[in-house]
Amino acid sequence: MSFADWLRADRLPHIWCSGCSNGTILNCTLAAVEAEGWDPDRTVFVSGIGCSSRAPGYISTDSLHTTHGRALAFATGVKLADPSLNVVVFTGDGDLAAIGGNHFIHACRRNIDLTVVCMNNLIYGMTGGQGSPTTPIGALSTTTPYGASEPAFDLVALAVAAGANHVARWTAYHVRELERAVQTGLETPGLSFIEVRAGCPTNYGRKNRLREVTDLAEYFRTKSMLKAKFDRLVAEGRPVPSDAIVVGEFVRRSNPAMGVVP
Amino acid sequence: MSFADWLRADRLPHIWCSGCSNGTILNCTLAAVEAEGWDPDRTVFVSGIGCSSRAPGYISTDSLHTTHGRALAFATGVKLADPSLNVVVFTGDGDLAAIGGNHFIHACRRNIDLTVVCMNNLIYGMTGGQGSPTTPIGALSTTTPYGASEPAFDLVALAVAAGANHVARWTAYHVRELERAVQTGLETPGLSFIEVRAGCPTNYGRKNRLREVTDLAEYFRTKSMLKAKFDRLVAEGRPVPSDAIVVGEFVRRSNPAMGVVP
Amino acid sequence: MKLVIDENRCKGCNLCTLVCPYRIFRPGTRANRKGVLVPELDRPERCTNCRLQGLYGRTLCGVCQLTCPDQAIGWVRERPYEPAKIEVEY
Amino acid sequence: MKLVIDENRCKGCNLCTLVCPYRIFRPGTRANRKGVLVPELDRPERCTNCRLQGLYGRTLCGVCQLTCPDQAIGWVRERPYEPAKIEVEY
Amino acid sequence: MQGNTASAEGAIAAGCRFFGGYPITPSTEVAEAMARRMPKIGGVFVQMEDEIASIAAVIGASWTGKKAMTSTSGPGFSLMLENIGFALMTETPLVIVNVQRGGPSTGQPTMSAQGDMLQCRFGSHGDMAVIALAPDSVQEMYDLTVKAFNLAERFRCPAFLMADEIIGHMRERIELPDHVDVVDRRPLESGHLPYEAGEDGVPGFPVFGTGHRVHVTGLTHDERGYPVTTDPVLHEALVRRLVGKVENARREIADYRVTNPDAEVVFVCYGSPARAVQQVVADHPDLGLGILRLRLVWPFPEHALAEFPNARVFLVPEQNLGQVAREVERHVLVPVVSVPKLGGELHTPAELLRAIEEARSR
Amino acid sequence: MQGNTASAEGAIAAGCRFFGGYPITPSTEVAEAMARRMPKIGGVFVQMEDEIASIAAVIGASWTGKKAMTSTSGPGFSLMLENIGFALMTETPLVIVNVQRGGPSTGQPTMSAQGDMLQCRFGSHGDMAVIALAPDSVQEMYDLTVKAFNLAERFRCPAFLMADEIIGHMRERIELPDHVDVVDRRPLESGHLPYEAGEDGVPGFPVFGTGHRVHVTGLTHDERGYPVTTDPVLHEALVRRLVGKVENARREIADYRVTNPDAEVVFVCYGSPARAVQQVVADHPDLGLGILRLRLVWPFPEHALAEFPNARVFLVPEQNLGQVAREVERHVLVPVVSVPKLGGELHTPAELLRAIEEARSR
Amino acid sequence: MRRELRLSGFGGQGIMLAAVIVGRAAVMYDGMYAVQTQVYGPEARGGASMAAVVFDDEPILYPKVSDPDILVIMSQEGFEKYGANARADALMLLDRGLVHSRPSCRYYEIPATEDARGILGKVIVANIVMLGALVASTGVVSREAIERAVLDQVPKGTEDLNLRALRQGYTRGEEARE
Amino acid sequence: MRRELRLSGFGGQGIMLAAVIVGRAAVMYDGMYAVQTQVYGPEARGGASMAAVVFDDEPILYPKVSDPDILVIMSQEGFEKYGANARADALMLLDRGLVHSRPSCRYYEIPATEDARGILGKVIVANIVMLGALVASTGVVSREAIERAVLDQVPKGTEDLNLRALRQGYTRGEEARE
Ligand SMILES: Cc1ncc(C[n+]2csc(CCOP(=O)(O)OP(=O)(O)O)c2C)c(N)n1
Ligand SMILES: Cc1ncc(C[n+]2csc(CCOP(=O)(O)OP(=O)(O)O)c2C)c(N)n1
Ligand code: SF4
Ligand code: SF4
Ligand code: SF4
Ligand code: SF4
Ligand code: SF4
Ligand code: SF4
Ligand SMILES: [Mg+2]
Ligand SMILES: [Mg+2]
Repeated sequence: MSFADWLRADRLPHIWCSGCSNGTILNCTLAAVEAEGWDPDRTVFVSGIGCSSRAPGYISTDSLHTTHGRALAFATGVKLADPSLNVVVFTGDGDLAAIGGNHFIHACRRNIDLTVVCMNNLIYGMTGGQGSPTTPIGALSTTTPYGASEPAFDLVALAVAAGANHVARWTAYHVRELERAVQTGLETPGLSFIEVRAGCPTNYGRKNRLREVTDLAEYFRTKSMLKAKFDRLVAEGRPVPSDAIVVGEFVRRSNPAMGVVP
Repeated sequence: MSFADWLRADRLPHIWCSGCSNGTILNCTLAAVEAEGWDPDRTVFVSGIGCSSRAPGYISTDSLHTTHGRALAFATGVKLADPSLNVVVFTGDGDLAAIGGNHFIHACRRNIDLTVVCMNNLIYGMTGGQGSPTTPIGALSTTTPYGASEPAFDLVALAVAAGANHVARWTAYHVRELERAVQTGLETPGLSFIEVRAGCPTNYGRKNRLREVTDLAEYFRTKSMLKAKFDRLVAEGRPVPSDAIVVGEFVRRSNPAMGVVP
Repeated sequence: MKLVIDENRCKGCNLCTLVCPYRIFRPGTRANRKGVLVPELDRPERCTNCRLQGLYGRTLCGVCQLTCPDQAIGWVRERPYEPAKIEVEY
Repeated sequence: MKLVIDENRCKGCNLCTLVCPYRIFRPGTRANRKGVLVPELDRPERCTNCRLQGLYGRTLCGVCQLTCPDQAIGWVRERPYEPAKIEVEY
Repeated sequence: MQGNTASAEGAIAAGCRFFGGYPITPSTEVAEAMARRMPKIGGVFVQMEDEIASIAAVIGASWTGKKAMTSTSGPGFSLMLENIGFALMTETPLVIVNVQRGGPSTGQPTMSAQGDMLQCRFGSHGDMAVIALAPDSVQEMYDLTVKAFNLAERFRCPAFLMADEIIGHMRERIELPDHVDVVDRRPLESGHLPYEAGEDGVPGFPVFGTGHRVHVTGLTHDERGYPVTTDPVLHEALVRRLVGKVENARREIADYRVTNPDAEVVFVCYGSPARAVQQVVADHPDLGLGILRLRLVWPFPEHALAEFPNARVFLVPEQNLGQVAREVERHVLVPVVSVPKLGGELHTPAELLRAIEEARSR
Repeated sequence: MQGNTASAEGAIAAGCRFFGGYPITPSTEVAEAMARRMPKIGGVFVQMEDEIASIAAVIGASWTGKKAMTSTSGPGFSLMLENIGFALMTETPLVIVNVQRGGPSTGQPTMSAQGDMLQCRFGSHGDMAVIALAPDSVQEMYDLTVKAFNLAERFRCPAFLMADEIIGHMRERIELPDHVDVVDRRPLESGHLPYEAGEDGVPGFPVFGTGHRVHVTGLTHDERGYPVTTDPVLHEALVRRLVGKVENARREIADYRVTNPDAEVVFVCYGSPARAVQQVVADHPDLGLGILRLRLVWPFPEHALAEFPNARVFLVPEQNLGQVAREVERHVLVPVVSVPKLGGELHTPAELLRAIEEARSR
Repeated sequence: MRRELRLSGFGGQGIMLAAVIVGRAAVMYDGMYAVQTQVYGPEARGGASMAAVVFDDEPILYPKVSDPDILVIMSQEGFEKYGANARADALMLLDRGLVHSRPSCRYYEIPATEDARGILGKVIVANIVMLGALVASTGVVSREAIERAVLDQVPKGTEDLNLRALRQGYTRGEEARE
Repeated sequence: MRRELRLSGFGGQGIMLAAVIVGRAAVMYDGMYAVQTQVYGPEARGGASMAAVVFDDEPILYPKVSDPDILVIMSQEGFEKYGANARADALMLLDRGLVHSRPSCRYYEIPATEDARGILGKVIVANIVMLGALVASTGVVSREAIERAVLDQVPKGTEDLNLRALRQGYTRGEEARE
């Protein structure tokens, strides 16, 4: 069996735009789930609303496409009611960190045994390109026509501070690393949060000179910096480019968790 | 003028129980505001719902007692619409960190120029003593009759990770330090978050052997550990009591902020 | 200045008895009409603030006032200043 | 195994052209009926996976498949294996 | 036993094994009772971060096949409305207890009201139909909670127990039955699509983890559960089925009590005001008063009004400004007199007598 | 100009200087227009973290004296309901634009509907009365947004622009007037208490920062604004005043258009279906059709129905299952025929003609 | 026969608990009907708290107490708010030390708090003393019933103290009636 | 006189923009009435997108296009979804290279995408070529009006290219009509 067997073939092609990273991230997640040997009949994918949140609809398991921002609250109910189910959550930066921010920090606090994959494209894709809480200062969007002026969240820092047992960041360019990070997430009891920097050529890209899919891939490749290197630079007091995407594993611990099969 | 002049004398005595820390924290905050020389006619106190959130009702300024959890969202509107107003928010652990968690992290992210005083009594006081997201593991409440089992938030860590410019923690026992911390908050552009550990003899105390007000004060005095000492112990790899209340200033920085008078 | 406890506000928590460096507050013994045991004052003229507020023109010490959760502690002006007279307000 | 691009799924993003170490994918030039320029395959029999999947019994390399956001890349069994024949699927 | 505790006990008797909630006066005791009881019977109690999360968790739990419930009051109920719509759309069985308090807004948190009756009926966006019960005693807090579960499971939808503070906080004698009739969820039969409904409009339920690989979405969907969001015909058929399965069962599930069907002056009532009405009717047999007491308010049993052929006036005492009275008006030709009582207290017998007086002299 | 953009322009013309919102199809263009325009005219645009925060920020801003607005659609509207109740209770002027899409739940995000009309009326907990307008053209998106602000300021309450996707997304010709009549907030006069109302039930407004030191709470409060939560008399008086100030102005603020008052077959309509109705009536002068087109739907102008003394039937075409039709039923004795159209498209002239046919043959 | 009881005092005195106990006694051990209600509210925290019980041999329709036959008043504020306008033929039991006013109806002065502090050593059982006096003086429920109900409701380890308090109350009730 | 236009193609071709431009031309520069509507939907992203314009000299009551007189079709899927059942007396302009089917009504084949890529060097202006052809062949709006409307709506710096595209479209439209 390959990850492709987890797909609902009758629903493809999906609605995502050409070059959208969501498809890649879906692949990597399914590859991880497949590598873990999970049973599709005992696995549930949950999401909120957004382009990213359409992912579960393309997976041939039980899948719960909920309301905007609430994926983690629904998933908490599923997992606590039946801890023997494997539960993975797909979400977007808007879904998770704008309207869903509270469920995000509470799921991390409860350290509930979920794996959360956030397709962070720095924008609201589904509604046509508005700024999100991760849109960098200066970036253009339909609601930041003069450049975003609000500071952006560091989702990884939030997840760590809120209590998640496993936290990592990669980009859609790092397909193998991402697959492995998700797999670590699946294996870690407690909440695992994987932020994936994703390209939205249609909305984010078009406005911010990353229209070409290949430019986006190049961007991810060149701007990414391994956490180890970042830590070293910081420790040495050397400058870190302000637009560096720090990738790698940020935390892996075994604090008390909820929803773990006893 | 003294802080007592900021009170709505016609509304006292307040509804808080005998020995409730909320009154003390109210005093300290007003003392700070008074020390800053703020004009009561240009100062607005905002709160959500809870015992703690009744505080603005006792202050003789414009005051906005909103819906449960939403104080920071309302305050954001006030401050952005008229940055020349001084805005202070009172909130409780339930109000801020349970239902209001999202507004909390977003206010910190925006780093909006507010001072937020959280009366953290580790419980829902107003509704009669249910567990809150800060209730320590093992503590009794009406919804954790067998001892709380969910991990608790570290509010200070969250505020730091979310982006606040000034973050401190004290207890209701530390009246002078608290007054000074609030004053620092008032002076810091951007969001200032001050967590105050508060005693709720009626609900938290009764169930957790801290019924006597004086026991509570003693508890705060003996369990508190200065952040400097805590850091030193950690650096030296020495053990820190698990129930230590780490007090002091956690961050003070000058990241870009919103709602600051230009 | 004279230290007073507002009987209408005090709820008898006894925090004042804990914080005053001069131990001016002593736990009350008689319930007032609200059922509250308002603390009694032991030679309040010893209080720093009573003594020096006039001199410095601002509140000194004031820890009891800042601590009192019920905003029950305050000072009223005495004129003329009568150091010898002991007032017990409860 | 034979590498194929599902024309019904491919949206022509050209990410595959970027990631294959053998540069097997080349940007397409002719729009298909959906208006998509599906990449063309340059000697796909060079692909590690085409060559060795049968041998190892699992997907090797597979980076293009994992990357393809449209789940358009896959392999179909060829029997018998015909190393000389060049198939261009688009 | 207290009303709120009785509701929790009723839920447990009905098979509830998941409770997700958030404290709010005057419903908190339901959650507190569940916190004590659930761990003892192998159920799950979780206090969520807010009411939105509470109902979300309850919906999620329901999809694992567990019977699930939440409880709240006005402000929390308002917050739940979006996800109530999701439960309606996805046909998720669950029970919501709303112990009503004085609104609007934070209002009178500790006082009684029935101000959320129309909110329950119309409060989520889009067209909807709901099942709502209203207890008038501690016994009914128990009985009607059981019934709410049975209706929720039977119709694959949320069911509401619309209590009021007086009944929720009252303590009175209650008989706990040895046996309660429990309706269990009808599982989806294999060979059927997850949203393929029979004649009654109710599809079988594909429990998560049982191999159905169902897709559940709040978007307009086809019988497989797949989103189809721009097909007007499909959307109309779906909404009409969702509304119809409840509205068409109006007669079948109607639950009311008729007292004195020959009466000319008829009270239509539910919840705590019904206690005052019953007192007045008992005390004044001479006045020829009738009672239509609704135990189930929505879908409104309009046919029940016809049980009073001689009615010359309907009096509707409510702890609101006449919410169910509006509905009664739509169905009868004789005058309908709303007898509102705001402020949190029960109508007194004297007030009801005055209303009768006024209605007669019209 | 697009309908949604026209609404933003209308708001600006009415004096709006604060917009807090959260994107949602099909209302997003209102926010996007505000994001472009506000910084240019010294106003504030803020995209909040969700709809709850959006309306909260708007209420907060309104207390600083700024005219303030938010816009949303079904799911976001559901989330706002708690704070809408707060705005009603605290008498905070503001405007909420709801560009309605297909529900329930996520439903049909890009299709048109009028499914939130009763939600707007009854959706927050407790008794409430609201002012709601419904535009049927891009011009009215502008004009009625101005009007919504004027009514909000005049009555110290939230006012709703209940648009639908068709009107919101349509582009058509619009005249931007050189001058619009703008009603400004009446400041609280000194010597008056913040919640002390005159005959019209509307108190003056104590802007924050102007020395009134007002306490604003969602709890039941006295005229000073101080919470008093267990006094039934005070609560009843407050709720009756809040409801009354709007309901009693029913005639004064009624806004409707009457076509052919002698007609026997009368359409009652609002929003985009009114366009179809107007087409049919224009195309069939022989059929003796009348139109009551509501520009203001709540408070329902029941007296307007009397403008059609010969009406034998009222047809109510709506993009819902008959929400305003229910209200019409309460007020007339002749048959009321709901002509629902679900699924997101406009009634076609043919469908309306068929409905007329059927109504006549009843 | 319907009898209506109202209890009032300040928060922390156990007014609610007393009402629950006497209601329970009636229903569980005397086979009567009883409905217990109370005033909730943040006001109840600082100010006067109130609880009420209706007793009857038949099912109780109207559950609220508006004009009680029997009042138990344990604070001056409670008296002012809930006792002052007691009807003329009512009977009021009041805590002698805490209630300064006296009603125009018949009343018994019970030194409940004094006895609790003095004789029993725990102020907290004043409400139970009051219950004993109530039962002894009015017979709303039987002594056996109230004893069993008290034992059901009080924390483990305090049974003895509470029974003593109850009996002290009986004595005070009997004394008063004489 | 009421005329109804429908445009369809795939996402990214600028179908919406074309509709907005022609509507604007009618209203702002030809003094007519026009209503422009469109199909939104996530489906529009991958699949066929559609926009419509109603033109009239009088105010327009019914705003929707159900049975258009004129169709502009720029993709095969667009044809299948929105063009296949055009009414018999309609006129259809179709993008020669992208639409494979042909309707039963009158139609003009316009090599819009080819011209845009070949002659003009930018595929992106195919929609403008199509607009030019539409105006030249149907006269729904005047040439002056469409030119001004195009200039209003296109990004700064691309005015020239777009005008050239428009004129190329005129030529193609005239050719087709002949
Ligand atoms: C309550 C509510 N508010 C707003 C929306 C509209 N909405 C749908 S998706 C979305 C943003 C999605 O952003 P993100 O989660 O980043 O997903 P993306 O589309 O970028 O993958 C919004 C605001 C909604 N559906 N429900
Ligand atoms: C939407 C909503 N949910 C629940 C409540 C009920 N409620 C009021 S206060 C409160 C908890 C307050 O806890 P906290 O903020 O810690 O304040 P405290 O009383 O402990 O000071 C709750 C749950 C409410 N008023 N509104
Ligand atoms: S809009 Fe952006 S996020 Fe959404 S499918 Fe397209 S590229 Fe992906
Ligand atoms: S319940 Fe607790 S928090 Fe509330 S007033 Fe009493 S002591 Fe304070
Ligand atoms: S601290 Fe204040 S309230 Fe407490 S006993 Fe002293 S004076 Fe009274
Ligand atoms: S001011 Fe200081 S010294 Fe004076 S009474 Fe208070 S605590 Fe004691
Ligand atoms: S990566 Fe996939 S979708 Fe993109 S061009 Fe290659 S085959 Fe097509
Ligand atoms: S599997 Fe690897 S070698 Fe083969 S085509 Fe894909 S990327 Fe190239
Ligand atoms: Mg996104
Ligand atoms: Mg608290």
